[in-house]
Amino acid sequence: MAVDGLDIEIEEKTIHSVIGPNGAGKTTFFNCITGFYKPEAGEIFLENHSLVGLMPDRIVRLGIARTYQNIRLFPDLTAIENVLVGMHAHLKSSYLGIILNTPFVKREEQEAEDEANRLLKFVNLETKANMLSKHLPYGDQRRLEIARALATRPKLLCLDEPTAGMNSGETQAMCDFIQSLRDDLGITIMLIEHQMRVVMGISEIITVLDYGKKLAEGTPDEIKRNPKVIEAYLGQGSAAQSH
Amino acid sequence: MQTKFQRWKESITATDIVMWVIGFALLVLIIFGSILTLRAGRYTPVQWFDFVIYGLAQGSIYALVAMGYTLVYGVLRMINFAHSEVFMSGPFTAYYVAAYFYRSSLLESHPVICLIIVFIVSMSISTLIAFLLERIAYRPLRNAPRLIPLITAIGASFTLMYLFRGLYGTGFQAYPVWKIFDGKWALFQGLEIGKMQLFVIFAAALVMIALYMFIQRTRIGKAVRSVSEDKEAASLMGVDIDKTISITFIIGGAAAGAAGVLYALVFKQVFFMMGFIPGIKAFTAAVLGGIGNIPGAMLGGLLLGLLESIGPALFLDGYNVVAPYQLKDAIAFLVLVLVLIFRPTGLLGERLAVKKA
Amino acid sequence: MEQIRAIWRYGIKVGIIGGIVLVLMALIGMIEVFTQRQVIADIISMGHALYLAAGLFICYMAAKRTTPAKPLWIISNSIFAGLTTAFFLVLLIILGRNVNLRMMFINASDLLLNNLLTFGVEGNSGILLLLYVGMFTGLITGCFYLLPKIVRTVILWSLAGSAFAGVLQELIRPILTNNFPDAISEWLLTSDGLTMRGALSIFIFIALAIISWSIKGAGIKQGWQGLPKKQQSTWRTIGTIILLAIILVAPWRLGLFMSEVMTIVGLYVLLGLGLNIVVGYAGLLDLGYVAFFAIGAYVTALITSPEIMNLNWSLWAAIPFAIFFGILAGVLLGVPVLKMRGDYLAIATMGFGEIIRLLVLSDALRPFLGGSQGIGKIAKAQVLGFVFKGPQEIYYLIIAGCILVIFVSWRLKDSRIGRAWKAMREDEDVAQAMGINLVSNKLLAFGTGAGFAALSGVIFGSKIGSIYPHSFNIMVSINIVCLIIFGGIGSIPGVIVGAAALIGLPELLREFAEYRFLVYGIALVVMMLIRPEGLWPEEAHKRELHKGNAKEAPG
Amino acid sequence: MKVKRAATIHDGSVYAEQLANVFAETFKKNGGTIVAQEAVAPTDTDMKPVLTKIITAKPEFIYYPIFVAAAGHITRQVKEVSGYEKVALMSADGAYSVDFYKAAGESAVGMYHSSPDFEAFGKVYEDFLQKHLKKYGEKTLAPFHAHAYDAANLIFNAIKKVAKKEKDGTLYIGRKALRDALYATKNMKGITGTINCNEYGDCADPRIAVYKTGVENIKTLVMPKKSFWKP
Repeated sequence: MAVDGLDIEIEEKTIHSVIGPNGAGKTTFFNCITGFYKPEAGEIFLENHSLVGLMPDRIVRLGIARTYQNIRLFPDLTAIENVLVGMHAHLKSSYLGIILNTPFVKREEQEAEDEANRLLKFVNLETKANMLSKHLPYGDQRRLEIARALATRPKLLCLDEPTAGMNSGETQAMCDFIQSLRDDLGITIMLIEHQMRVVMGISEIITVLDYGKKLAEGTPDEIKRNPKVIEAYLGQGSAAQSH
Repeated sequence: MQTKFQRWKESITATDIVMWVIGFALLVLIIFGSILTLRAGRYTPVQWFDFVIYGLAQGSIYALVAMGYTLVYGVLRMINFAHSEVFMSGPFTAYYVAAYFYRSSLLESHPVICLIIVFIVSMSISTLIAFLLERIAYRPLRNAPRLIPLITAIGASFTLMYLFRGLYGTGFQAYPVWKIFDGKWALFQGLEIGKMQLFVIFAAALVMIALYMFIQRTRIGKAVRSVSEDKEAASLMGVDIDKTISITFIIGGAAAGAAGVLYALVFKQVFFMMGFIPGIKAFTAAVLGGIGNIPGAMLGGLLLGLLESIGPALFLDGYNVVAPYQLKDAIAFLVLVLVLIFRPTGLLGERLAVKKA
Repeated sequence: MEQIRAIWRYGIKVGIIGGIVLVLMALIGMIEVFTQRQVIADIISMGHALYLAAGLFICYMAAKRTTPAKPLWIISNSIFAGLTTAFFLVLLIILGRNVNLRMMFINASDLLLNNLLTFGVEGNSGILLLLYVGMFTGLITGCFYLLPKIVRTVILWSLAGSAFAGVLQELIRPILTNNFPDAISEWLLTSDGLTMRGALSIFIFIALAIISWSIKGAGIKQGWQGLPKKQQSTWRTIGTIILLAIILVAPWRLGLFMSEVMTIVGLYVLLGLGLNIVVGYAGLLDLGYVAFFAIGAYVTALITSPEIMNLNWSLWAAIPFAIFFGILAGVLLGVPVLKMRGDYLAIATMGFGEIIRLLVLSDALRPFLGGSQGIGKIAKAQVLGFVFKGPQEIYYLIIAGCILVIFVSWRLKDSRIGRAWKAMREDEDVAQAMGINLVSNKLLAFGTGAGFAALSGVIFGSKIGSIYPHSFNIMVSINIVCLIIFGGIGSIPGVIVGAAALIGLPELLREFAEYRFLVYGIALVVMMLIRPEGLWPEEAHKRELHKGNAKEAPG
Repeated sequence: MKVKRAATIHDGSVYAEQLANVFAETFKKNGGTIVAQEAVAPTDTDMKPVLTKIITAKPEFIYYPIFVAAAGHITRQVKEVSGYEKVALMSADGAYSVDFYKAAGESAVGMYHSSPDFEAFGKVYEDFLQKHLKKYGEKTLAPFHAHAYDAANLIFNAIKKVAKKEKDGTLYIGRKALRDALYATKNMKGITGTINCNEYGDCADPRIAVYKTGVENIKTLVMPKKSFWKP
């Protein structure tokens, strides 16, 4: 069992980080929230709406979007197409309407394209809109993935290690970017991270996981001082042996 | 707190229900048909036994060919469509050796030695073709999108089929008869089993067990398994990927060559298109068992053979359907689809499914 | 030492492969059969042209492979390649003299071994001649390789053009005689091949065209891009109108045979566009696609034919029913395979296709579906007394169908639904996580594809007049998958080009029917090896290549 | 022949199914019963299950007018299924060739074939065989040859009547005109006899005979000369 007895509450418009050693069940936790795994017991609510048992596409429509630890863009689609796919759920064009090219469809497509371009501009990719996403540089791919997630108009955005594989300059840029997401767009952000510096720098609340259980929760300062966390991170080996 | 049952109930979608209804209806039809047939009592127990033996003999040939599909699928994740031509090429070439033995009456005097030589020729030709196939047609496409190697494989299949047609002509060549396989062995209570069927089942089982042991026990086999688990990790551990993939093709080719001779011994005819139908059947068998899984290929092959042999008589005869054996392939495919509906990764294909998710 | 070995090793390596290929080509009878057709009347036959072309290609490859690319070494390698190849053929000839090869290789005739392979000279002097020819081929090719690139391109294309004209003379002749004064066709063609002057004039014409394009081409392109948008679009409209006009008059200017070929290609374009939605857009590998084609044809037959249900409706009435049942079948067959992926999906759909065919064929359902006798007397379409009966008339029905289907595919392609399909093709899980409902979008893809196939089935039934289960076997599905990928997966013009190349060309070369599938197979393999994106790839890739090249950075 | 219970097998081709049905009707008219009507695919190889199924109906006679490959499989495998010791086998001209003898081997001894009556063809046919032997250096392969030859001539004659040559060298052959011309053929001297066509387009001189294969036929790979039964 990867995650067990976890109880987390996420405040609106916060940046909430989930940290923990390797195999602590962070990504599994994400997969449960976004509907890829079905928890055997327990409840997940978004604004009083139960998410358990819903298909991932329903959950996205309710307002939870995510990115992936190892980037998963649509490699053979262009950057703008990637973003447009993210908008899928909000577009209303019907099959017949598309074929007949009704004025409604025309207008909606135009608006969608404008919004996609706005989002690309927001992540500084407006000049690369027509490049295939597989040909984008790594950092661009990370940002494009976030833009795609934003296109679903989420209330809660789950970022799975957005700074993995980045150097310190890029990491800093990404941190600023995440903060601007919350500040400018008012989106609640949940973050899985490995790099303590990132976590401590930008999050308001941190939850520490270990062996699928919640070890501690609190502000960065509280977490830094928490002895259990220190043991889990430093004394990982000894802790494992004692089990 | 909800119980597991409630959760399960919630996660069911409309399509699931439709599928269960369809599947259940088909199952009821099948079972009801079987009961009708059995109650009609047209077939004696001896005949049922015969059906099983015929099915097993045919199925073990399918299983051997299916091994090739499954092995290649394991390491390359591609349908080696041209495997049916690997199956055809060996026995077709070995026909000329067998015909020579027959003309020079060596076949009369040393049947066993001749048989072994025919096996060796067939297996080496099939192996060679499989090896060349991988080198020329598949290796350059190792990292191409999934559909590209499929098309190459179809193209290679056509090329090989019509190359052999050009070389050896369009006619049916009749394999000589090995007198040692004529006749039957009586078991108890009137049951008897054809020597040929017994030999085919036995030989196929032997080859399969040998290959399975080879894959499970030897160093090379371990390399093959590691490549099919995770190519990158295997290459980091010092496994030579190219060599291992070549070996996989060679093993699959050898199995197909052996299967081809067994096929030629049973059915006595070889011609350039003989691979096509058994190839499709064997691939179906591999999928039925769970592609990528070696015991799955064996199970799938035997099951498919049995279905083809027993299915029409058991399921359809009770309804007095006209010409039920015309529908034997339809039954086989129907069962395949049913299996895939309830186990989308085949009978033994769990492992792969978990990895892909 | 290593340096000196380079003088011959590449030549011999390539020569061995080339020798084996040529020996196989001789043994499968290709050379013998093709010598019956003249490329240039009384000068060179197709068999010998092919034989020499293969030799030239081998020597060229040897020259290309030579690593220290010094002129002398290139020529010597090329000569070695020619000699080695010839040596293999000599071995074959000597073997054929001592052993009766026909016991095994039915095409190893005396004529082939002792006359054709040695250019008509028999006996030992023939063997000598063969070696000389090998050497000279090598020498010429080696020298040719050293020429500047532009000269090589010009010569190669011009040669290929002349050869192509020689091979396709049956096609060219009616086009010329129907549309131009007789003098032109008499200048170019005799009754069995190009004339020498014809071949030369084609050669010179193509050479001039290539040279002038290489000088002026860039300028023309720039001029086009420099034109204002409005002018560009007017020119485009004019171009489209001209194209349409050509398409409309084509069957009457090209004759019956070509119209027949075009209708067949058109049917496959319809089928291809349908499967393109399922495989190309949505990434669902469907090997049972022919089932929907069959359903369309059978519904049409049942409704319009007097033979089984005796409804005798008109074909127009049948079309909506056929399409409806096609879509219904697409959705119904789509439901069970929703959860399957990749190759499981492929094999399950193939199973469905076969089940449909076997049911239609079966004696059990014969009273309802006609069994192996099929259903005959299917109605022809009629508009105001104009009957779509022969290939030249059916052609318009197909063109209308194609235009409709192209329009629908094109509308869907860059729409919300098309993007959802493409996202599913790329990554199903992520697509779902982006709010795409997999069930409805997959069923939409299956339904659309099936609808196109059913429409194609209607036209097919009406064209043939009677349908048999044998017309709907799995090879049809496989052919369609091949033509989609050959043309460029996901691309609408790609489907048309793919159908023309894989269905149309072999029809035109029917005389060589024996080698049709061999060439088809080799073409598939070679194409996937050298140009896996297809003949006319999807637009996004091209657009990207234009804009992205400069900025491209490693991922 | 004194058989009362017969079974038929066809392979889903128009040719085989028609023959099987015509046989069944005639057989029933003459007081026999058709105990089983089965079908296989031309590509099938394992016929033992279907043969086992048929034997449960206890036929005394099996008619399978199918082609060389599948007919060869059936003929061989009949010997491997118990219950067939006394059942007579009969195929039609689709499998009446040397190739079939190769495919079926010694199992074909004693089986019957319905085929065009070669003896009735007479002198013209002998001449044709001689010409063929001279031209191609081998004997004719299938029993269709005589009919194919006649059919080709039939069509050539009809085409000559209706074809119009256009200026580009293309031959335009009106489909309906051709059919009418074909169906109107009367008294053409072919090698299979005098050919008359009726308004349905049935053209042959319907003389069918039954041949029986003996041991020496298989050994020498020569088709039987004398017919076993003639109308």
